[in-house]
Amino acid sequence: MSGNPVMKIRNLEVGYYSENGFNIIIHDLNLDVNEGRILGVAGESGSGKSTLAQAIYRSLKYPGEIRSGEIIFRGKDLLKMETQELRKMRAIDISFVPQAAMNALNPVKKILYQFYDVLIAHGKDPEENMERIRESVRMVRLDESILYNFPHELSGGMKQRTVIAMSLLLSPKLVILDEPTTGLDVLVEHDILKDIREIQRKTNITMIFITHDLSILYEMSDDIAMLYAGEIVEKGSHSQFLKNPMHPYTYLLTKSIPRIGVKRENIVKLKGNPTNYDPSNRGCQFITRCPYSESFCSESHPDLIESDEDDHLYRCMNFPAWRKKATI
Amino acid sequence: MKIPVRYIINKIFLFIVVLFGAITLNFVLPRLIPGNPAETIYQDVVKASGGAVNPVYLKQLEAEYGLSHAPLYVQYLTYLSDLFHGNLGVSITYYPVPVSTILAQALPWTLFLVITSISISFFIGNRMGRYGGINRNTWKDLTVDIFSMFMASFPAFVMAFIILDIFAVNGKLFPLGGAYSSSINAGFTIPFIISVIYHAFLPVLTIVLTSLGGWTLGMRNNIIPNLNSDFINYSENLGMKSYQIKSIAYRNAILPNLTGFSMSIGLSMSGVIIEESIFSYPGVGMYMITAIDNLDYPLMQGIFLMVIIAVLVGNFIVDLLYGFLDPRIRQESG
Amino acid sequence: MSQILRTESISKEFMVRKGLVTGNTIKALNDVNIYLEEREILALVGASGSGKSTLARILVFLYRPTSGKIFFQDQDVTKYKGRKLKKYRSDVQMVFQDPYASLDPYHTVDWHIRRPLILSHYKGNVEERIDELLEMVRLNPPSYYREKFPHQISGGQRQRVYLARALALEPKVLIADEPVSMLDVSLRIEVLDLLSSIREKLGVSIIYITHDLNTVSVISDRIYVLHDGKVVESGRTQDVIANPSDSYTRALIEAAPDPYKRL
Amino acid sequence: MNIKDNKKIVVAISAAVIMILSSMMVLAAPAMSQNSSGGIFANPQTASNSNNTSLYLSPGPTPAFTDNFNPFNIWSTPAGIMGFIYEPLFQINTYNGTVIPWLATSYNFSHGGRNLTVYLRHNVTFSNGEQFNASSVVFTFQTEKKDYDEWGTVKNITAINNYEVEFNFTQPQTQYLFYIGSTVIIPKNVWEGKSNPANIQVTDPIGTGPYMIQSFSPQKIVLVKNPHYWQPGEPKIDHVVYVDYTSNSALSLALAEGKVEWASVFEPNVTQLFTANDPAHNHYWYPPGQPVTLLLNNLIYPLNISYFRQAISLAINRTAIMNIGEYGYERPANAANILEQQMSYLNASNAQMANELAQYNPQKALQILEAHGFTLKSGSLYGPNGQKVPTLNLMSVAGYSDWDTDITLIASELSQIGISVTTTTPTNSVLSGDVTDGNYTMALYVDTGIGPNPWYDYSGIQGPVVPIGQNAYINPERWNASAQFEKYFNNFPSAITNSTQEADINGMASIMLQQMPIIPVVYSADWYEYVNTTIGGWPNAAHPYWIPMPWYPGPSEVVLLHLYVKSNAPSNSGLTNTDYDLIAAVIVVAIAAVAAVGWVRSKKMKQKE
Amino acid sequence: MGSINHVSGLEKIVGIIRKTKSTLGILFQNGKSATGFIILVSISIFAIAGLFFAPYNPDAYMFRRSLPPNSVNILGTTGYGQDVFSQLFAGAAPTLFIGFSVGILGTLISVFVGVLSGFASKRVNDLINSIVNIFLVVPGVLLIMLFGTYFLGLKENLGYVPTILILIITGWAFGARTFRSVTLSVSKRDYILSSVLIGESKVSIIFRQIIKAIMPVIVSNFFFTAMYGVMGLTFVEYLGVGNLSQVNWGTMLYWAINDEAYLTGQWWWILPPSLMISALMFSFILLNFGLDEIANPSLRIYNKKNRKAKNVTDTQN
Repeated sequence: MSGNPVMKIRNLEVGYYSENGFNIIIHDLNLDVNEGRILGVAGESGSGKSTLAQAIYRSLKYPGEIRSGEIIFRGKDLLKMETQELRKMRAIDISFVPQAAMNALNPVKKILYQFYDVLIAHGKDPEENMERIRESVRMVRLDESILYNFPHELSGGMKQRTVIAMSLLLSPKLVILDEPTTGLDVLVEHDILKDIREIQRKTNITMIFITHDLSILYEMSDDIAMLYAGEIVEKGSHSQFLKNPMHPYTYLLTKSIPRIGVKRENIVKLKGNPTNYDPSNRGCQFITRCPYSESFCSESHPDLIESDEDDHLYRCMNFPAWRKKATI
Repeated sequence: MKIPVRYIINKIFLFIVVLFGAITLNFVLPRLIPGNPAETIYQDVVKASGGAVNPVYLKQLEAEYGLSHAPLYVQYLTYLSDLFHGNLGVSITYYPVPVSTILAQALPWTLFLVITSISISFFIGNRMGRYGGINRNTWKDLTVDIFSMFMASFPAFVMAFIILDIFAVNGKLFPLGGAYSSSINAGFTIPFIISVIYHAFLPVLTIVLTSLGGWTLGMRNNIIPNLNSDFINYSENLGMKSYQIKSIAYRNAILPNLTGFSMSIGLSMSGVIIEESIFSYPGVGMYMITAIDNLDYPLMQGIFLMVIIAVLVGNFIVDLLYGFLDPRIRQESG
Repeated sequence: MSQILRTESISKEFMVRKGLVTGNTIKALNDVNIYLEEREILALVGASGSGKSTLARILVFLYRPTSGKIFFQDQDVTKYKGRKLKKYRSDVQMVFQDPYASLDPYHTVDWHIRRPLILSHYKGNVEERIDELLEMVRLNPPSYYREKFPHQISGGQRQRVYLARALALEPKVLIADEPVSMLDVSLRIEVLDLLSSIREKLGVSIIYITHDLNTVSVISDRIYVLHDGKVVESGRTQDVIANPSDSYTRALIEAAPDPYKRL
Repeated sequence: MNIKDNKKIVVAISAAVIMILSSMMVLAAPAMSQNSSGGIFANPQTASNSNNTSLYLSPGPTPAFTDNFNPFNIWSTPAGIMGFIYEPLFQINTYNGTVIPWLATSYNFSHGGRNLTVYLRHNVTFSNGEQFNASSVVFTFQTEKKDYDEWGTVKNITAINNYEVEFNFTQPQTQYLFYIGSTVIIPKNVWEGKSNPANIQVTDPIGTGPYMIQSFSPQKIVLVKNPHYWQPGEPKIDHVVYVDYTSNSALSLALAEGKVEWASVFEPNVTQLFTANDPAHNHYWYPPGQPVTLLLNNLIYPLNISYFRQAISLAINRTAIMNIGEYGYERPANAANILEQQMSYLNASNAQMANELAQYNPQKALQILEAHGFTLKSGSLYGPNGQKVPTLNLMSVAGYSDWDTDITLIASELSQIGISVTTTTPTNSVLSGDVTDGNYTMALYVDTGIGPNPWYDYSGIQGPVVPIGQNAYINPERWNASAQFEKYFNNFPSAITNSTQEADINGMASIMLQQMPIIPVVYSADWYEYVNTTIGGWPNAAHPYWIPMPWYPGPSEVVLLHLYVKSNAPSNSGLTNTDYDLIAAVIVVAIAAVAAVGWVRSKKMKQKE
Repeated sequence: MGSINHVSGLEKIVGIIRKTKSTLGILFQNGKSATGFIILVSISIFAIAGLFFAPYNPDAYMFRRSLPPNSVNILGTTGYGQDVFSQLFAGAAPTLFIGFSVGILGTLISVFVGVLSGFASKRVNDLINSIVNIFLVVPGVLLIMLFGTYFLGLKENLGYVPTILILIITGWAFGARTFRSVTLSVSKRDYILSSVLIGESKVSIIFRQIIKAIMPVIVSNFFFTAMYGVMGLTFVEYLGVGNLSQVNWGTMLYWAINDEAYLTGQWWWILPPSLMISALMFSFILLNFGLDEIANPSLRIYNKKNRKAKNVTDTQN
């Protein structure tokens, strides 16, 4: 089941400057992205998922800063690259579909010329690559006529599709999708997600899919990394997550999702609020919300443990003990 | 290309409303000013002729100058109908020259100064703001900021005097005043054009310097959010070159600055009116001061009206341009 | 059970003004007839643009309907103004979608709950009542939350503060416009549960407006599906979800995300 | 079609249109107002040919010249130019009464001053070739009498023959010679049959004067000499160029550089800025003119008391006002309200009193007041009735900065004798309106008439006492002049001999000094600067042959005809206009070059990246 | 624990002090606003001191004319023989007074009109909007001349009242426009709708909520208008329609220019008031700029190096 990792993240530490000093958002993060699969990164507010997306793409801006770590992509550390080198990689090797796609397009330029700009930026002649543009637009199931429109003349879904087409224009190897459907209508969202999945199957692009909406994440992803308070608390495949969750957070969160046909009484209520990474907490970051915590949970910080299952990691010192208390 | 018809209609309507308001204001304001110009002149005449003037002459003067004792609403209607017929009346100070003749002489020079200086300061200011914004929080930005803040905070007319002193009085590089050299005759000839540009240099320089700051700071503050905007981030994420990114941010930041452009026409007009008296430029500024000194209602109103119309038309043109430049507005024609 | 709130052929047109002279009208609602029974949780479901939020706003008279009538407790309230409108609004309260926008950032939690009490001339002990309301929305201890400003508490807590504010007027009907769509997954069920318990404890009727059929199935008794300003389907929640008769409803059900499903 | 380019074109076109429109407007403006034939593309004519001599003059700051040379509005801008085009019968020096026969050769009063016969000059033609003779003169005066109700006491104007005109007065009127003699004569053929002639805009003036309009623009008027001028060998200067300067300082600077050779401008630092620049050639002469007076409302207590007014006069430090407010240019005035040049009219006792009352002497002022029961208690003056003297208001005109300084000085000086004074500075028209209406207490003002002898000076201060609230165009101080004063005043015009005239003047002066209805403060200075690098013959303090200001239509012609081109004129050391044009061309080209280079560089930079 | 409605006087004062402290804290967070604040406070102290300690009577013509700076007259004398430093010193207070009066009153009017139109019916809103537009379009200098002439014509000595009035008349419209759009956007926010739903009156909403929400804009507008007031004062005086008998930096410039001080090299007369005005304006701009950065996080920066160092020590402890 495991593929060879196209990207390896090692000991990544990211945070933001604020009035109170440097706030760590992502703490000591290690992650492999397997080729040809969709890696879903899930997390609630404060988990650092968007920061992670930007850090991976090195698009994090001040006051955000990557403190330390390595991001190895095809044998090279992205964090050590010069900006020009990095720029040349973008859209060609790694691409990005942003979170607020509504505003991701330049409002004063027609779509076609925005495609042109991408080509020009990478030294390609726009006129010669016209067919390529058309193709990528067709790929996201848009009519070619949108090329001659301004962004504001398109609906939200069309804009999002345009952005996806633009990000995939130069056939990148890895695409990072940061909440690509947030804010869209349910039906549109559903369609776009289906299309993304379709494109991925066809082209076998590796994707990192980031969202706060757990149901969607589960629907889309082959592999899942669950973030909580800036740390990966569990990483595994889709089925491993559903069938054999090894971290209480994963388990409880999955159970808290309202679903058609599930009675309210059967939906788990997770106490407390999602939190940011708290450096003063020397124990488990989830301890404040964990119903299964033991006294040792607060004494030391749990490491990411490899389970006996293939490529399934978790960060809990109380596993499998807690599972006995939980009724699956 | 689509034409934003509704936008234009909207703007025309606004133009008319504001124009009408300004016309009314124009009627009311000079009438607030106490004093009677005919009396002042009559008094001088009486004194000069040792009292040998018939008092009927005063009435005659009043009639000649179009001063009326009719009820205010009648005066207002007369005023409107005269205006409608393009009749701005006869100047009292320069009797019997029609106000329109004086305006035809003076207004073009003022407009020339205004348009030239606004265009230049808009261009340079935006470029400077772009430079500061792109290099924000560096010493380059700080230099640009402090320079423009200082320029914006220095009294404009003092600046004018200092520039005049440096370049014309002591430096003797530029002429002391006037619109063109007195040895050249007006006409569409190269020496004349060069002379006009040369004479306009110092006034334009002063207005540009003093109005630069606003543009620079405005542009800087516009471009910074734009540089952090989603579409810039996305452009960076697509690996665009820095000049592409700068130009995208600039294009987007310049649109809101363009609305400031229309407002600055009025402001520049104010500046120009003051600069004109300092640089002896033959625009409406000096006429305005003379008109007020002599209670020359017709001239005052004529200048006021023409300046307002010029500003309004300027606004209108900028608004239209904005409509064409911003696709979000242009779209509304659909 | 009797009908507490009822609409009769509500339509709403918006003038989208594009110039001073011209404009387009957009029909946001077209001949909508719904009713709400006492102690009922009613779901209004639809995608964006279906008119569900417009309907909610019409029901609290943030908009006036273009035509049609609204009956509250069998009284025609459509033309209410001034005092009567105020009274009506204290009976029909609304909860907004975005908890980050519905509380005034410059005032404390205490203020937010105190104001409706003062405005409705609350007879009892205001301080106690505030504590009581905060406890009712499960913000314990109340004294901890009272002096907090909105930015000092989380989204779920804000939404609960807002509920307390709405409940301070002791409304008979609560209109909740997507109250959980902006919340984190782990907090959603908490708020839904709270709504449900409010209905049970206080006997408040609730109109729950959402695009998310998952939550609808969890909480509501009855459902109206809106599409392009029209009611396309209605009935008991289980029935509709189990046997959708309209294609639009089916699409909505199909699009409702399910973690156990794969795309 | 490339849509992107399309938009750029729109921007470019609109920018270009705006620029072109504005430049067209600029270019069209002078063309529109230029009356010389030819449109915008007309061949430019060189106004100042280097072979010819030109006199550059500026009558004072004005926004621009207007293209109207109507002889009925002789004072309208550009001031003074009318005197070069139109001429009067006599040139009369208002300083000292000297009369030069001009278009007339002589005059004669008869019937005890009831008849004036004027003998006209032969062989004078108007610039359109029309002969100057009695018909033009009669036409001129009759038009004025008919249309403007002037010449109230003139009964008839008749031509005795072609070169003799007789004026009939209803009463003896020797002083009308000044008004009649100063009136410019217009050609009958040109003006005949025109109703309301003052309302006509005259762009092509026809007169008998030494110069004619060659070209007009709002910034510059060029006059060329009239080849058929009646005075042989005159004028000696080929061109007179009126140059427009819009402000005092601009004109001052132009003067300092010799770009203007004759001007009348107030310069606060004339020695430093003007004469120091070229002491050999830059000169000024500020002869004293009409007195600036402290106008007192004679109907208001305590200003209705004559000794109180005298005390005020004594309390004013005229030297301080001269030095601080008037930059040392305006000399203290005598108390008799008579021009400095006309002081010889006064007898010894009057002259002494006029000087004494104008001397700063606050002690004496207090003595006078205390002698009449006024008391000074803790800095405030109390009247004989024991009540505090009311606070008085003193006005001057906003923007007349020297006067504004003067009134603060006067206020502080009066406070030394216990009179508290507030100051306000309304606009000119408001002030004159208020003065006319009597709606004031004190004001700094010029209240005297202009004329060749003191009778004119007094003409402004006498007359009926008009109650406050009604218009008084003369006697605005509302002085109830004694019957004796009126008698002297009315007797003067019928007096033929000098001795009777002097007796009348001294009679009036004596009453004036006793009563001091108004208080002369300083003589206003008649600003006059000249540069004698190339042109000589200027009037100055050493040779004060005539009134020197270029804005004064009659006198300026007299001065102009005295001017001549110096034979060994040194070359102008300063930058000439041609130099400026050269610099201009260089600068414009340099700016264009820098811009072009910058543009090309930025293009290249972009391509490189 | 007392609720906020029943705080004692002392607590209130403590609260105010704390609030002031935190406001100042905000000001000092930002280098620009801190500099601006320090300049403004220094000028204010200078102005207050000038009311009491001017070395000579600023009006009195008691020295030789046009003396360059020397030991007696540290900034020399005017062309009329007055002491320049005394004028500068004594003229500071009126200048500041006019700036602040125009700032406060102008802002009040702008807020009133802007908030009113933001809340009024469409028709009233349109009407107010056109009036505001007219005032925005008409060049201020023309209005200054006309109104100035009008007030001169009144000839009553009203001190600085006419000047302040003229500047308010010509300076309120810009703020009104800003407040109108800000109010329109604030009044559409959910929390305002919420207050409408619970039955708050419009007045209560405006005073309890809108004003608080637009406070940063009000403060910024105050600085802007005060700036206009000071700059406008110089224009009013330059055009000669102000009250020239009083000493302030505007009249100083008027007299200096009137005496052609710039041509005769009397820099000690013309530069001090210019630079003081410039410094005052500069402080307003800096404050405005800094406040803008405080209110608008996208403009904000944190001192990277210091924070880093501090953070390191924090973790070491």
